[in-house]
Amino acid sequence: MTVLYRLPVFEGPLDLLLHLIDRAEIDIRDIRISEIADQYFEYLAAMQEMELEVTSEFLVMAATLLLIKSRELLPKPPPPEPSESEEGEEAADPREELIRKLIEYRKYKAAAAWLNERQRERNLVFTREPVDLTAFLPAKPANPVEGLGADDLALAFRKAMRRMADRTRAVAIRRYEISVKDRMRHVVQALKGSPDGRLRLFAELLGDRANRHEIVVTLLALLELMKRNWIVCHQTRMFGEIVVTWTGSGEGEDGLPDDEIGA
Amino acid sequence: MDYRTMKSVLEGLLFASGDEGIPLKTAAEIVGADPGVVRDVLDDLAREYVRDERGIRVAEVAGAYRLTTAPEHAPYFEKLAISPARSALSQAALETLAIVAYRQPITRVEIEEIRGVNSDRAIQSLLAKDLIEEKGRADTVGRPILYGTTRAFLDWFGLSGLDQLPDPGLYESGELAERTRLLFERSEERQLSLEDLERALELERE
Amino acid sequence: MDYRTMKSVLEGLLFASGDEGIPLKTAAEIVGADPGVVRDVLDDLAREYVRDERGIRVAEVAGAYRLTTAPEHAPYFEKLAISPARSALSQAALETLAIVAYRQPITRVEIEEIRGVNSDRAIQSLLAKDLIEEKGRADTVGRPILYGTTRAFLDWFGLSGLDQLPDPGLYESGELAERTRLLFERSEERQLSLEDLERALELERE
Repeated sequence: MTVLYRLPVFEGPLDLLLHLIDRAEIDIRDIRISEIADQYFEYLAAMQEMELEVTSEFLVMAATLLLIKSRELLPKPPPPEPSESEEGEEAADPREELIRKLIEYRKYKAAAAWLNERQRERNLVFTREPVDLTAFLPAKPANPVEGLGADDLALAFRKAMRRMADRTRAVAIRRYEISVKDRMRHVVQALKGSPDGRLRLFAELLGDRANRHEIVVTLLALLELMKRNWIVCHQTRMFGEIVVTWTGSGEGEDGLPDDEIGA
Repeated sequence: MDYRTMKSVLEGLLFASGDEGIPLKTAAEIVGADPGVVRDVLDDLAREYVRDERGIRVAEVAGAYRLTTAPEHAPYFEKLAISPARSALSQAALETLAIVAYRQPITRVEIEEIRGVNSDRAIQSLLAKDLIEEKGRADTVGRPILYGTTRAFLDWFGLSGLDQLPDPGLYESGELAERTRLLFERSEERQLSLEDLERALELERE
Repeated sequence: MDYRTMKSVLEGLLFASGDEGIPLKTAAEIVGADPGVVRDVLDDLAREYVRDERGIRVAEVAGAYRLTTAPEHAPYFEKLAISPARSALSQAALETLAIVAYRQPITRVEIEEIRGVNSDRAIQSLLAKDLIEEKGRADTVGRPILYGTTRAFLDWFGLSGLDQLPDPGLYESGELAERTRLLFERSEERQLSLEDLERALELERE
């Protein structure tokens, strides 16, 4: 088998198995399940080497293939006497189960490809907001929230928040302009120069126009400083203002890390 | 680009640029033509709409071109405005109303930060329906308007007060990001001043 | 109302409804005509847009008619950056969404059984994008949450309704089943029976 320089990312063990079977298409007559199993194991080994995630699902599949492979190595038992227990035996055949799963999975993989094509087409067209028709409304409108209850508000709010949380995560990864090290230095300076004597509110350290990622960097800086015991933070109640106090240590030191603190 | 293609592209641009419209200069840049030529094409399109008795019109307002409805069809838009599907809140309006209800008083910019999209239209429609109202101005740069829900909002939803709004269940869903954000938001509000803190500490000592 | 006026009014109604679209029934009520007739007029309008190489199109999405730009003009709109570009869904999300679309209502465990892999993250991301939603709970042990697709799902893929999804039987090309079976049969053939083995051993002894 050829060495894999670039491993495609598979959506689970079924995806990988399908790929191997599809690839074997040309020489179907010469391929044995044991060879497919061997290739599967090679993939797993390569994935581990490249430190890709090998989840437990991949290992379960490996065990199933191993079971099938080991059966092949053993001599076939004499054909069983036709009996009523046939059904139970069939259910226990790992191959039948695997075939069924592969076929089912392939079906939805094809459906996903179809959806992907629709998505691409849909992204080619643009719409516009509805025209403002408030000018056409009668003076006294009927119940503007007909059919809606307070629970719909809660649901709509939750949805909006979830979407925002999702967006926020994506943004936090992309942008990284202020270094944690610089912010640590800035925090220490701000505490030293504090007229309140080594005390600062977290919000003060942020300033008025801090954006989310500045807030995150500041928080990381505080955590690092806390770890070094240069500062102490406390809150008087849940969600209350965070009070940052300089402990006095680290004075004169410039022992700030030279390399960026990972985030 | 031939004349016919340009007319077609311009029609689409006018359509997609919505109520804001598209400045002549921008349109000219996009189709890569002289503004004078683009103006001629748009004038041609406007005449064509009228001549063919189409349902849309080209309008030029403050140097920007946009599409509008035909004035003679006003009676139908009145019906559309009060049709059950329309008079009900749009998804955008409902979401905006929910955000105002739970986060009031709140500025337009803050609403848009949560929704991730321009929310001007939704806010206007909620104001027109008397579900939200201005509640003064924020103490920040530009002094933006703060919005809150109205008395009518409580009446329509059958609530005796805002404290009766159901728990949106943010904590249940384990949204750590949201909780963290809430934390930051509270601290930005600077609920506690240093004096508050000192007072609190003194009280504790007593 | 004559045919020409109706077409003109309907065009205006489509335009005014924007991305929310107008359901056939609402449009029919407003122009006071039979829904079947209105559908014919709308189809006629749609054909006319294409024939005359206009810059707008009629689309039926999520059970409502609306106007969109022409797909072939997409490059011009990219320059304008009118609509916030929607990030394409990941392979994991698409697979999960396909399963939910065809099998709704469906639980997380059932989805994972089909995909053979943990799908929690894909589900969370689809919920966050409002492409799927909770549709109650299954009547089984633990009462797990049932998921189904939303109206936004139809909009995302430009589908008029769930019935537009292709018959899943189409994907079930007997070919894969055949190929997989063949594969397993081959391996079975290579498996020696006990008699084969004995015969082989005897031959060796000779």
